[in-house]
Amino acid sequence: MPERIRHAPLDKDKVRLVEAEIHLLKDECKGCSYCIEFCPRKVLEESEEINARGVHPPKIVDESKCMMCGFCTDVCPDFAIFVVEKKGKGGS
Amino acid sequence: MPKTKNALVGAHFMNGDVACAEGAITAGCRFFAGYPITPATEIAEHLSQRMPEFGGIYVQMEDEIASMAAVIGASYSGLKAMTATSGPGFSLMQENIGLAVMTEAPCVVVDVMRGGPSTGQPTMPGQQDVMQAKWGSHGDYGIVALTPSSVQEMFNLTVEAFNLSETYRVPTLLMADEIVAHMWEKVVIPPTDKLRIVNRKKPNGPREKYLPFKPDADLVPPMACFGEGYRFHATGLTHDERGFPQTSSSEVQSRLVKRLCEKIEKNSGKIIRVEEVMLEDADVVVVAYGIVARAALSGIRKAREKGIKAGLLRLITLWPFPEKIVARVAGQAKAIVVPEMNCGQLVREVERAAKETPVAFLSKLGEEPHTPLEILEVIRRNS
Amino acid sequence: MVQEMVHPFSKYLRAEMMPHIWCPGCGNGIVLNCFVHALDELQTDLDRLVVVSGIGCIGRTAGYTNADSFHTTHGRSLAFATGVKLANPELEVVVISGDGDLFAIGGNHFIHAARRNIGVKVLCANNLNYGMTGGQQGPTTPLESVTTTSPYGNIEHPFNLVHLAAASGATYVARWTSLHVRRLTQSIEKMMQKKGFCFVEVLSPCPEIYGRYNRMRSGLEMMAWFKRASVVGNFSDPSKADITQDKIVVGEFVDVEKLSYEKMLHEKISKINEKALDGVS
Amino acid sequence: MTEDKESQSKEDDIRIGVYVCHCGLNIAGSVDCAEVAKFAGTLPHVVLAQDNRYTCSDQGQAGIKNDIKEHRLNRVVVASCSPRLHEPTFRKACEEAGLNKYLFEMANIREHCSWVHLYDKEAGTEKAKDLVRMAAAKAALLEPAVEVEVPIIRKALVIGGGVAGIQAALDLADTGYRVFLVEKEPSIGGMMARIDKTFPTMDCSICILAPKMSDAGHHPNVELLTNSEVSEVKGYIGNFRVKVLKKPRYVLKDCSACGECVKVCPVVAPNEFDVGLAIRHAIYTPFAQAVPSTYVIDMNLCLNKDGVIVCDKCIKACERQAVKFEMKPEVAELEVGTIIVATGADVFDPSGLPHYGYGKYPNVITSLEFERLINAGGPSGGHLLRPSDKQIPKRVGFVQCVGSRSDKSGRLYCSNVCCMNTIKDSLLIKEHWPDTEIYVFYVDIRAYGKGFEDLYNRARKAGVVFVRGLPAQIVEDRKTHNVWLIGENTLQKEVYRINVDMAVLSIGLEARKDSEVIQRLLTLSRDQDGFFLEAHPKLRPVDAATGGVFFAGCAESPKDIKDSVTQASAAAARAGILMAKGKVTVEAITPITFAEKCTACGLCVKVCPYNAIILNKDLKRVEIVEAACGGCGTCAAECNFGALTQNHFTDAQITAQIDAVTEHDADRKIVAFCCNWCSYAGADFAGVSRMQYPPNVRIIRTMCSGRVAPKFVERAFARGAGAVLVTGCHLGDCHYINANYQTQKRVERLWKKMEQGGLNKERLQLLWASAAEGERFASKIREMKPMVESVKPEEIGKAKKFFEKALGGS
Repeated sequence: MPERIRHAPLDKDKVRLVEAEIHLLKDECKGCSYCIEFCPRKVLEESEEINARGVHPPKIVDESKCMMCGFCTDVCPDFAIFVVEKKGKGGS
Repeated sequence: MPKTKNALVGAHFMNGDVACAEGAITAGCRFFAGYPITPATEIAEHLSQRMPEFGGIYVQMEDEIASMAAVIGASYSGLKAMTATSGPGFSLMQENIGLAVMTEAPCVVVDVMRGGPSTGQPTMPGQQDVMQAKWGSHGDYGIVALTPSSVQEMFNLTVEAFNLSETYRVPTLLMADEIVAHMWEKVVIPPTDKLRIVNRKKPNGPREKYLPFKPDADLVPPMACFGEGYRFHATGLTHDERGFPQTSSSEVQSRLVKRLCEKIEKNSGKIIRVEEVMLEDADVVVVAYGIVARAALSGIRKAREKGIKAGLLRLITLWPFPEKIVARVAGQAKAIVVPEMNCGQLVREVERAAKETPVAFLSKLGEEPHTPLEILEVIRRNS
Repeated sequence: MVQEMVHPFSKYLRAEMMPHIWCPGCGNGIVLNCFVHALDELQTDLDRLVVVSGIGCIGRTAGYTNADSFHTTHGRSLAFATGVKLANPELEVVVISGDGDLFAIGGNHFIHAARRNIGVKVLCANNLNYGMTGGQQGPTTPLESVTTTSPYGNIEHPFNLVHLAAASGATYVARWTSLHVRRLTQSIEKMMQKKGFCFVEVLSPCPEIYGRYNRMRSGLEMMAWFKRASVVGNFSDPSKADITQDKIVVGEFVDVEKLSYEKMLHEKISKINEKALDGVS
Repeated sequence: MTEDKESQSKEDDIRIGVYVCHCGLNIAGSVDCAEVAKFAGTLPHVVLAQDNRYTCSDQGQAGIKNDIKEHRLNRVVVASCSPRLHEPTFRKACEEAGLNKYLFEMANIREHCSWVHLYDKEAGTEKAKDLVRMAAAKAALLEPAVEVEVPIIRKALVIGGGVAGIQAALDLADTGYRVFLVEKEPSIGGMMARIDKTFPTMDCSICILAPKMSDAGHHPNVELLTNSEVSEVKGYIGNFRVKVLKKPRYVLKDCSACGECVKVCPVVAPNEFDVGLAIRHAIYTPFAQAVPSTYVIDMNLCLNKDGVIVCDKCIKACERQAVKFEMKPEVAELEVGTIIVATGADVFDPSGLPHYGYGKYPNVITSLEFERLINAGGPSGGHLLRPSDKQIPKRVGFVQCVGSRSDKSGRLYCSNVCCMNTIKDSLLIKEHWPDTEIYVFYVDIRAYGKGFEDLYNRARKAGVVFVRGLPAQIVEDRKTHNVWLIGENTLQKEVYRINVDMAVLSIGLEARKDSEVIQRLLTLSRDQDGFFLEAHPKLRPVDAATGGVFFAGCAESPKDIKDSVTQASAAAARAGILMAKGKVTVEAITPITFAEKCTACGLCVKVCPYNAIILNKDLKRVEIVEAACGGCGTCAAECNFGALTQNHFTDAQITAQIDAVTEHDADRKIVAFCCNWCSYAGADFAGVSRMQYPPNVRIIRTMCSGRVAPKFVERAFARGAGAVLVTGCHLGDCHYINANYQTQKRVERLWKKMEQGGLNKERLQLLWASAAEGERFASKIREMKPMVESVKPEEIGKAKKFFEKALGGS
C-alpha cells in the first residue's frame, strides 16, 4: 500500500523484542569469519586482538541488533559462538 | 543362548564344513558374514539354514573385506561372530583382521586352505596359508591359529577358537584344509551344557570411569559393547587406554603394540595344544598338522613294525607356535621330519626350535596329501 | 557477556577430543555442528547411538561425538556398520565419512548397503578431493579442477553422489552445502527418523587444500561459490543434479518408505526361531 | 480488395444524400443550417440535401432510410455531432435500409464548429459548408466493406481486488464466466477493508465486505491471483493474452493461519494496512479477515536473503510445514476476452502541505489513520486515542478538502467522499464519547447523495460544529501537543483560533501513482487529474476507448463504496454483453495491398506495431494478418509506392478531403489531421466545453496520426494551404502501441525538407494532445492564427511549386 508512514506504531512497546546475549569462546575461534559474514544483522566484526590460536576472533559491534536467529551458532565450525536470551530481561 | 530341539547332540555322520558350522552354533556364534568360496562354501550354506533356528544372523556380504568388517561390527555389538573363507578371500580379509587385532574384537575366521597362489586349485587341498595366518596383516601383532585334522576336530576346535577369541579379545583363525572340510566322518557332539563355553569378560564399575583399552593383569581389557551406555570410542589408529587416537606418541605406540603381542605370548601356555604319539623313545619325530598328520601317523606305525622308533608330534595350535614343546621333543630325538602341503613354511619354525637336531622336510603340492609309504620312506632315510 | 558459559552442544561432544583437527574454514566442523544440532532437536538417546566413520578428515567425527563410536579402516565404515546394525537393530547407527572413503575405496560397500536397504544413516562430507593426504584428485573432483595429482586439470568424470545413492535404492537422499545449515539440519533430522538406508551429502569447503588449488583461497570464497551457484531443486531428477562452477543443485531428491533389511531379516529369523523352539522345555 | 473493384465503383453512378442537423439550437444557434443544406445540394454527386432539427431522432433516421430507398441513395452524409457520438447510430440506420454502413460519412459541425464559434455565425456557416464539402468528397469515394468477425474468449480479467473488483468479478462469475481476479497486495479487500464504518448507513465496513471477499475466494468461477501484477497485455478485444507475475508468498496454501509463525518471527515493521499505526512481523497476514488467509513473508524484512536460510524459526513453528523459502516468482499466462480495470485510487499525502504540520506534529493525523484508530480491529482496538500520549482526545478538529479543490496541492477536483466521511467520523466519535467537542472546517459541505443530507443534519444535531473556512495553518502547543487551528470563518468574516487535542486532515483521493503502468499495458487515456478516461462521459461511462476494456471504482474517478459497486456491476454487465455475444466484428479499416505495386522493400513490415505484415520474399510482396492488425494505417503512410492503403481511410479519400478544404481561400486555412483517440476526442472535448477558437481550422480524422502520410501534408501545401497541423496522442499514449513515433519521424523529415526548400517550417506544426486536453488544442489554433495570417502570398506560391515538384517526383 502506497501511503507513506508518518506515525510510530502505537503497540510498539507491546511487541516483545528478543534481547540476545552473545557468547564468544574466543580461544576456540579459528578465524574463518563465517559468523561475521553471514550475520543478517551485521552484529559482529573482526577484532584487533589475537587469540590462543593466533587469529583475530570476532567482536560484538552491537548486541542489541541481534535477533537471535542463531545462524552464527550453527555455521561456526568450531563451536566458538552461541547466543542465549538475556536473563530477566524482555519478559517471558 | 536359546536351547532348541535342533541342537545336534550325540553321534552324527557329516563333513568337516558342517561340523565347523555346528561347532560355531554350539559355541554360541550368532553372527556369520561371508562370501561364497570353494572349499568353504558349505559352512556358509549350512549356517544360512541353521543360524535363524537359533535366532542367529547369516548375512552374505559383497566381498570378504566387507564380511570381515561386518564380523567386527557384530562383535562390537556383542555377538559372537565369524566368517569362513579360503586363500583368496583370506588375503582380502587381512586388512580387517588387522583392524580386529588393533581394536581387540573377538571373532573367528575359518580358512579352508586350498591350492595357491592366487586362484590356484580351488578344489585341491593345501597348507600354504599358515604363514599368512601369522603375518598376513601389516604391523606386529599376536594371533591365535588352530588346525584340525579330523571332522570331529572341525567341531571341537571351532568351539575352542571361539573360547580363545573371547578370552583374549583376539581374532582366532581355524586353519583347515580342503580334505578335512569335505571329508565325511562320524562326529560325536556332547550336550551343550557339558561343553566349556567361554564368553568375553565385561567391565564392572562405573560407566563414566570405563577405559575400553585398559588391560587387566592378563593383559586383556574387559569389553563393553555398543548400546550399553559406556559411550566409548575404538579406532584402528594407535590409541591410548581411553581409545582415543595418539598418532604421534611413541610411548603409546610401543605400549599398545607390545601388549597386543604379549597378551598372546604371555598366555601361550594356556593357549597351545599339541598331540604327542609314541614320543617317549622316538628317534625320529614327525612334526605334522592338519590332514597330513593322519598320513604321518600310519607311516609311523609302519616304521614301528619295521623296528624304527618313530613318533608323532601333531600341532593343534599353529600360532602361537609351540616352540618350547618342539625344542623339548627335538632334544630327545635324532632327527625330525616335517611333511607339509606347501613348499616349506612351518618347517622354518620347527628348524628354529629344533636347534642342532636335523630337520628333514617333505613337500607335497596338489591333488592329495603325503601317503603313509612316502612318510615311512623319509623316516627310514633319517633313522 | 559471560565467557564461562558452556556451549549448548558441548554435551554431545567429547571434551577430551576438542578442539578438532580441522583447518580454519573447513566445513567438517559445520557438518558435525549440524549433526549434533539434529541430535539435540530429536533428543536422541546417546546411549543408543553408534557413530561409525572411515578414514579422512571427516573420519575423525566418530571420535568427537559423545556416543559409542568406531573409526574403521579406509572405506569399510558401511560394512562395519552393517554388522553393528544387524547384530543389534535397536541401535541408531550413523556413518559419517567423506566422498573418497565412501565412494572410491568404499564405493562397492556403499551401493550394496543401499541395495540391501540396511537401516544405516550416511552423512557424507564432500570436499571434492582427498584433503587429509594433501589434496589429491578423487571420485567427486569436478572436471578440470586442479589437485596435487591432477596438476593439469582433472579429466575424470566425477560421481553425482545423489544420483548414485538414488539409483542404488536409498530411501532418503538429500544434498546441501555447509552454507545451508538449516536445511541440512532438517534433512539430518528427517534421515534419523527414517527406517531404511539414507544418504545426505554435504558440500563442505576445503579452503586450505582444494580451495588453494582452485582459486578459492578462503572458506568465505568457497562459501561464496556455494551461495552463488546453489539452486534448490527439491525432488528434481537426481541424474541432473550436477555440481559445476555455475550450478550446484541442492535439495531433497528421494524420500520413500521401504522395509529395511534388518527388519525383514529379523522377522524371518524370529519366525524360524519360534518354529525351532516348539516343544522345547 | 482489388483494383478492378475500385474502378468499377468509379463507374457506379454515385448518389449522395446530405442531412444537415440543427441539433435544436446547438448547431442552428451559430450555423445557418438551411444555408449549409442548400450549399450541399450544389456539390457533385449530391442528389438530395436537407436540414432537419434532430437527425438522430427516430423520424430523422426514418427519413434517411426512406430516402435511401426512394432516391436510390448509395452514399449518406450527416452533418451533425461528432462521429464518436452518433456514427454508430446512423451507420445502423443505413444498414437497416440495406446500405453498407461503410458508405456513410459524417461532418462534425457541432463539436468542431457551432460550439467553438458561438459568436460568429457567418464564419461558422462557412466552416460548416467546408466540412460538408469534405465529407461529401470523401463519401463519393467510400467503398462498401465487410467486417471480419473474431470470436470472443468467454473469460474475463479483473485488475484490482478492492470492493469494485470483487463485485465485478462476482457478477461475472455468477453469470457463468471464468474470472481471473488479480490483486497486487497479499489480500483482496482494498481500501474498504481498512475503513471502520460506511456512510450514510453507518454499518461496519469489513462486516459487509468480508462475506464478499470469501465468496470471491471460494467461487468456483473465480481464480484469485493475489500478490500478483499484470506484466503484459497483448492482443485485442475478445482475444487478450495476458501475463501475470505472481510474486511468491513463501507460504503454501496448507497454511492454517494459526499464527504460530508470527509469535516466533523476530523481525517487526509497521503494518502498511494500519498505515503504520500497528506492528507486523516479517511473516504476517495484513488483517484478520484477509482472503486468502494464507500468510505471506515480506522478503525485504525477513532475515533470510538470497537463498540462505539463516533464521528458521517460522519453519520450525509451522506444524503444517507450509513455509517454503524455495518458492520462486511465477508468470501465469491467461487468455481473456474482456478486462475490467478496478485498480482504485491512492490517498493524498498531506506532508506536502507544511502549514498543516502533518508528519511534524504527532496529533495531526489523516482521515485514513483515523479510520484505523476508530476501528475495533485496529491498533487501538477501536479506542480513539491520540498518538502523542495515547489519551482520549476531548476536542477533535476535522479539516476538509486536504488535497482536493485546492491549487496549493495541485488537485483541483472534489474527491467526492471526504465530506460524508468526516460527517460519519464525527458521529462515530459522538456515539462513543458524546462529550467530545468536534469542529469541522469546510469549504462547502457536499451531501448530495441518498441519505447524505440526513446524516449531515444528525451530525449538526449531535453538536458537531461546522466552521466555514479552512485553517490557514495548524500550530502545535509544545507542552500539551494540542494543536491550534487558525483561519478565517468566511461566514462570520472573522479569524478563528481553535485549540483541539487532535486534528484530522480529511485527505482526498488521487490517481494511483502506478496508473501509467496499466495505462501503457492497455493503451488507455487519463484525464487531467490522472484518472482513467472513459470512452464517453455520458453514453459510455464505464467503457475504455480500447475495445473490451472497462472501468470500475476509483480508477475512473473518486467514488464512494456505493458508486464503486454500482459501476462494478455496470462494467461486469458491459463485459458480459460482449462475452454473451461470443464474437465481435472488427472495423473494416485494415490495409489493402496492391501486389503489383509492391517492391517488397519491407518498410511497412518495420513500422507495423502489431507485426501484422509478413514479407513474402518468394512472391516479392507483403501479406496482411487481418486479425492481428490494429487498424492504425501507419503502414499505408510509410509506403512510397502506393502499394498499401487503408480501408475507409484510403489515400484517395483523404486526398479528396484535402482538396475539398483547399478548394478556395486555402491560404487562410489550417489543414488539421487529428487521431480518433486523443486529439480528435480532444477537439470534441473543446467543443463540449465550448472553448472558443478561430474558425480557420479544418479537421481531417484518421484513426492514428501514424496514418498521416507526408504526401498528404505536401498535397495540402501544394494546394496552397496556409498551414498544416498534425496532431496525435502523447508519445507513449498511442492507442496503436507506438505508431505515433512514426508520425514524429515523418514530420521532422518534412521540416528538414521545408528548411532545405527555404520554406517557413512554422507552417507545419505538430501537437500532442490527449482526449482531455481540449484547451491545449484550442489554444494551439489561437496561437497559429496570427502566423497563418502573416504568411505572404509569395511564400504560399513558393511552397506550392516546391511541393508540386516533390509530389510529381515521388
